[in-house]
Amino acid sequence: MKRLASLGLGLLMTASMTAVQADEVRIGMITTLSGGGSHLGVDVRDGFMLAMERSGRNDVRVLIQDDANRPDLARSLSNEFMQRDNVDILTGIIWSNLAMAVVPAAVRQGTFYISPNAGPSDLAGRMCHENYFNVAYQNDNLHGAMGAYMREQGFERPILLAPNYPAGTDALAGFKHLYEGEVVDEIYTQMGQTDYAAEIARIRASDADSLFFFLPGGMGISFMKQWENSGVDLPVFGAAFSFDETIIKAVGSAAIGAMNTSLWAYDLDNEANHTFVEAFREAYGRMPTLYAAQGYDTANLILSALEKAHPSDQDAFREALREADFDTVRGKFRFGPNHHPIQDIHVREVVEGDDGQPTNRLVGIAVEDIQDIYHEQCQM
Amino acid sequence: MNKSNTSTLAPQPGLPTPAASWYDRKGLVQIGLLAFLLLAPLALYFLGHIYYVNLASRITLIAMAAVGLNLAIGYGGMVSFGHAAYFGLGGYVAGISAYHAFDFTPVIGWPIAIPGSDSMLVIWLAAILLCGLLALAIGAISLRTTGVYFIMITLAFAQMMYYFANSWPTYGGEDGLPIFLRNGLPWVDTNDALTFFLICFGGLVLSLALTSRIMKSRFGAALTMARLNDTRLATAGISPYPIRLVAFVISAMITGLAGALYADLNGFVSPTMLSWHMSGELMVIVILGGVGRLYGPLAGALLFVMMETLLGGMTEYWQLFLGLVLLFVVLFAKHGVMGWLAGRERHE
Amino acid sequence: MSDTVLELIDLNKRFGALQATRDVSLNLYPGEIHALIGPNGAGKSTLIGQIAGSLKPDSGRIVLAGQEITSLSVAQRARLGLGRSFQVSSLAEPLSVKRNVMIAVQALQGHSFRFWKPVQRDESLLVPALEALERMALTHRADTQVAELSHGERRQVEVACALALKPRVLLLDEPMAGLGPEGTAHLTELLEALKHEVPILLIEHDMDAVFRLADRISVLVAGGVIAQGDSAAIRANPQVREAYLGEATC
Amino acid sequence: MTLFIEQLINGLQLGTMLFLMASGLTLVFGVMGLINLAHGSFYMVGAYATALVTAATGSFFVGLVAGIAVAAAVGALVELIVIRRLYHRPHLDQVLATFALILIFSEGTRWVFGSSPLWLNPPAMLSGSVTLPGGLRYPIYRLVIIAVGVAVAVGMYFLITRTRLGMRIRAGESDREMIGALGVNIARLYTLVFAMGAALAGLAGAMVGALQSVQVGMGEPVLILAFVVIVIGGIGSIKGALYGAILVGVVDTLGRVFLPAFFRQFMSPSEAAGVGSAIAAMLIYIMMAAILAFKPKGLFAANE
Repeated sequence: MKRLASLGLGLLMTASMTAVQADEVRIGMITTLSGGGSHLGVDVRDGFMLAMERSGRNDVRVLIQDDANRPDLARSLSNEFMQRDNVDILTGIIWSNLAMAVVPAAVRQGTFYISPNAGPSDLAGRMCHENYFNVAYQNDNLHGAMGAYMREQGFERPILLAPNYPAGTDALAGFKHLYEGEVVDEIYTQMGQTDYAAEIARIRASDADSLFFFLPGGMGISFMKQWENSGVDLPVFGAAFSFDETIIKAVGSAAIGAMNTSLWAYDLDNEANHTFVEAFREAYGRMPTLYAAQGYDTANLILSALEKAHPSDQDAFREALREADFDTVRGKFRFGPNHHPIQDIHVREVVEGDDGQPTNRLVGIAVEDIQDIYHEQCQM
Repeated sequence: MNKSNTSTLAPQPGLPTPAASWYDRKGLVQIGLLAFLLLAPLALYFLGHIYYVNLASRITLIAMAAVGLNLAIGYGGMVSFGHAAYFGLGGYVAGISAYHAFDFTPVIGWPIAIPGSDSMLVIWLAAILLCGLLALAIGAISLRTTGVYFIMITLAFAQMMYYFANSWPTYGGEDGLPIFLRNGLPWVDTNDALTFFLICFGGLVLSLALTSRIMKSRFGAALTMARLNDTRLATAGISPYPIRLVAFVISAMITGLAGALYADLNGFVSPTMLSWHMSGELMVIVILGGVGRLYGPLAGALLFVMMETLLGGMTEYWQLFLGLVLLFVVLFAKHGVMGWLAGRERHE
Repeated sequence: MSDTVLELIDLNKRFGALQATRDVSLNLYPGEIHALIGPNGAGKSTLIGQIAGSLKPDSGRIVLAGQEITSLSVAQRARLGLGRSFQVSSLAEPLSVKRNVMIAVQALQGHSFRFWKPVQRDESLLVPALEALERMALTHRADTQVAELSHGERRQVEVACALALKPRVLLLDEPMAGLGPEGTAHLTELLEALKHEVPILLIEHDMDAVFRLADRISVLVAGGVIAQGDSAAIRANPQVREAYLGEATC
Repeated sequence: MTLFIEQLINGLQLGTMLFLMASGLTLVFGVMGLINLAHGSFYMVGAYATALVTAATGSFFVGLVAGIAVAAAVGALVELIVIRRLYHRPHLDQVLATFALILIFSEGTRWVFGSSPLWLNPPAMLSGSVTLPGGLRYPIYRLVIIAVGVAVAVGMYFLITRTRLGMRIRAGESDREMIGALGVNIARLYTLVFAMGAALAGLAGAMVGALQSVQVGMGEPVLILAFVVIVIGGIGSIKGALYGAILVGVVDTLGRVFLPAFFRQFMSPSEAAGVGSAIAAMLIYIMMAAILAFKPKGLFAANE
């Protein structure tokens, strides 16, 4: 961990001093390393750098900067990368609102942006761009898949819970789109809320037969702990964002039994994934999360395209990215017409692991080859 | 209060005090700051470093927002912890107007249709007016309180704006609102980094000149007295309340204009511009530069943004070091950067 | 009634259980100095607060030159011609003496919403301010910071500020406190001359000065006026002797 | 009806938790005249210490005691190094210095303990829920929080009205110069009061940390709420902090629940949920502005 961080740091320090080699490729990573939700950024960075290191290429420079989860800072950093450091590719942003601040301007200026996490609907639909690729997911993928899964499992009266902000309302809209049935109620909480007693009481008072929630980061931890103590006994469903390995360790036993949809699981059975999980544990001494896997895939996609073309040849490089000719830890991966993935979404269950700590176990596939609904609005 | 250097240097009574000359220490520092802010980006622009020009625009606009806040805090003694409300509102005026101009939809359809506009002049006017109105409403209520209560009630109003913007879906909510094409001005290309910087620089110089002029006027004399001793002012027959309120409104207008330009600089506006961190940051810049010093906000913004950029490039724990520097400044450099560079302020 | 400048009618003010002002009626005629005395805690400060407008009486009325001012603010009363000085200096310490007086002149000239013309070069503010200072013999201190003045000088600047307002009534709260014998003598002389222009309501501890200056004296004890009259009558009043002079002759 | 009562209890519980935070904040302001934005950091310190010690010893109660002790110790240390230099400074300097302390504490904690949230759960004997009279099921741990809050309120009442320390605190509130004249060691009194405030914040952080997530920055939202509470109650007044906390807790909780239901009467469910929760988020700030507009020094203004 330290070693890789200092590698990134060293690269950054030297970046502005060394003369640019003619064919050197520069990648600017803007990600959240401090402030709220920084463990996501740390994981994306670590997964990404792992793939870079394993590739053994020394003609690729990765410059890393912390956006502190602030859109204006992210925007300023993207200018710094593009205008001062002349990067070819930008990547790294975790949050949708930061992506919206950075991406539209960056791709218009002829820089490639490869998203390792955020996938707001606008960027998949009406604001899509030929230089924008999303390796992770469109924000609705996981929620929609869970809707389909719960329908299939025969739940008839789900109650939905999400924070009142765009990703939250999108999440519930995505869920309802594939659930295709009536929901008992939709409850919106405040961003950053920490106490959910009132919401839990409402859920208890409803006649729902299941709960679907989207509460990323600390909000999910708080909610799950309070849920366990409330004595309400409904099956719980969610998206992987509330159930990454870091979060369920903090939640503890309260997470056991919850089902969640994910585009990746560490026990997904394929060669690339085995290698990744092993290498990640060895390099950093902890279990990889979804975000680390996304960072790793992002780097590998970029590396695969670099084998075929240099980013300065924009058309060729874009074509190479489109082919998505890399060993994904997800088993299979391809891009839709809007440069967002068409992929399988899996279902995981939180169980007690060998060490007594909760962990995710793969249960099956929720939806095969899911594609976001916004690609129809995309004109490229 | 300090008992330094006034009486010995004072001219004969009855004669007007000459204005502080530009060539004394303070004057040189002020000219130096402005010249650095103007010339460094100019030089770098012609060397081909666009990034630094944009960085200079950022510094300029944050300084301008802080000039507005300084009028309230430094000159008026009104410690507003909610100036992000005006900074953000200005930003949203630019964003919303451009959004509708882009879509050809009206901003308001009823009772009279107001179309969007992508002209900076229109946007600036609207931002100044709306921020003035908002400040009039907020100030009218908040100025009934004093001290900590004032700090907290201004924060409360800014928080209302923040939560409102965060959860109102029409203009992107928490995701914010992109401005696809930078708003324009007649005859100049605002997309050019240097042109845009010069516009911002002009705004800063204008707001500095305005503040300076206002503070020397009768209104400024009354505001100064309201800060130092409002009983004296009232006893003289001038109600402090309207004086403070007007100063508060002007302060918000300057900050709002800076916000409108800031949104155009970033091509983006989001609720973060309204958050209490933003208010805190502006306050930090004012204090860092030197409270109630005309050029304090400029010095503070230069130092703050440069620290943010340099430290941020060195370590992911940069905020820790930022905290240490701030703490050091409060504890040991009581009069801010300007106090350190240019000596203490003296009243005539 | 017709020629009273300031009239207090049945003022009452209560703080919880404490009756700080009890049925106080007073008036001030043109050309006179009316002194208000009383032991500590008699309610002088509360009464001044009500006259100046920083406190609102629970009941009763205050009339200034025929106009009721009971519910007006401090600033409104000042504009109607109520000039006052404070027991504890209320000057702006970091500013020069001149600037402190100029604010009063500025107020007199009307509204302060002028944003452009620098006051430094504004003769219409400066000249009257210097005149007011001259009357207090303070011209040499015009450019001195208030923070550097002695206690006595500050009192004098306070009076100069009040004078600059061209008031109808002067309300002076212990103007002699902290002055040396020379200063007291000078101020006494000045007030003597001033009362023909502006009637003065004088709150003062210095008994010698009060008995020398005052045309009439009111004695306040426990919130109420127990005696009113000229110096001789007050000196002779047994109630006053007992309540006040008996214990605190000076 | 049971739902309403349950939500009322929820509001009460949120209120008692806020009281733990607010009482320390208001005490420090009342006695020393200090605005302390870093109060939320002690909340975080308490939660971290409790989580770490609980993980090491396996006992929540040992962890809780450790959390309070560490918060108090850190508070005392901060007072000695930084805060005491700020008492005679304007509020503005205090705001900036304690803002800097927030940055130092948050990023320092992240440096040492990493970005991932820590695990902390209520002890087994306090988890689960009980049935209250009237058939209402309610989590035991939340009832315990209410009990702790009430105990602290009662304890503070006795401390302030009946003890020597309380007498000095009251003296300090009414006249800062006077207690020096009384021969009280002011420096020590201030350190003690500040540490006490930090301990209360640490207690709140530890109690709540078991219910929420223990992570960097957890103190900030609570800090802002605590400020709203003391401003509504009247800064410096413990009684005001108590009433303010309960008012904020109840209004916030009921607003979140019933505003969306209210808007549903004339909007579609999705829209009502959105608008309702948007206004609910603004509700306590609206309430605060309204109260200050009519009572500029809060409901129970202490003498300033």
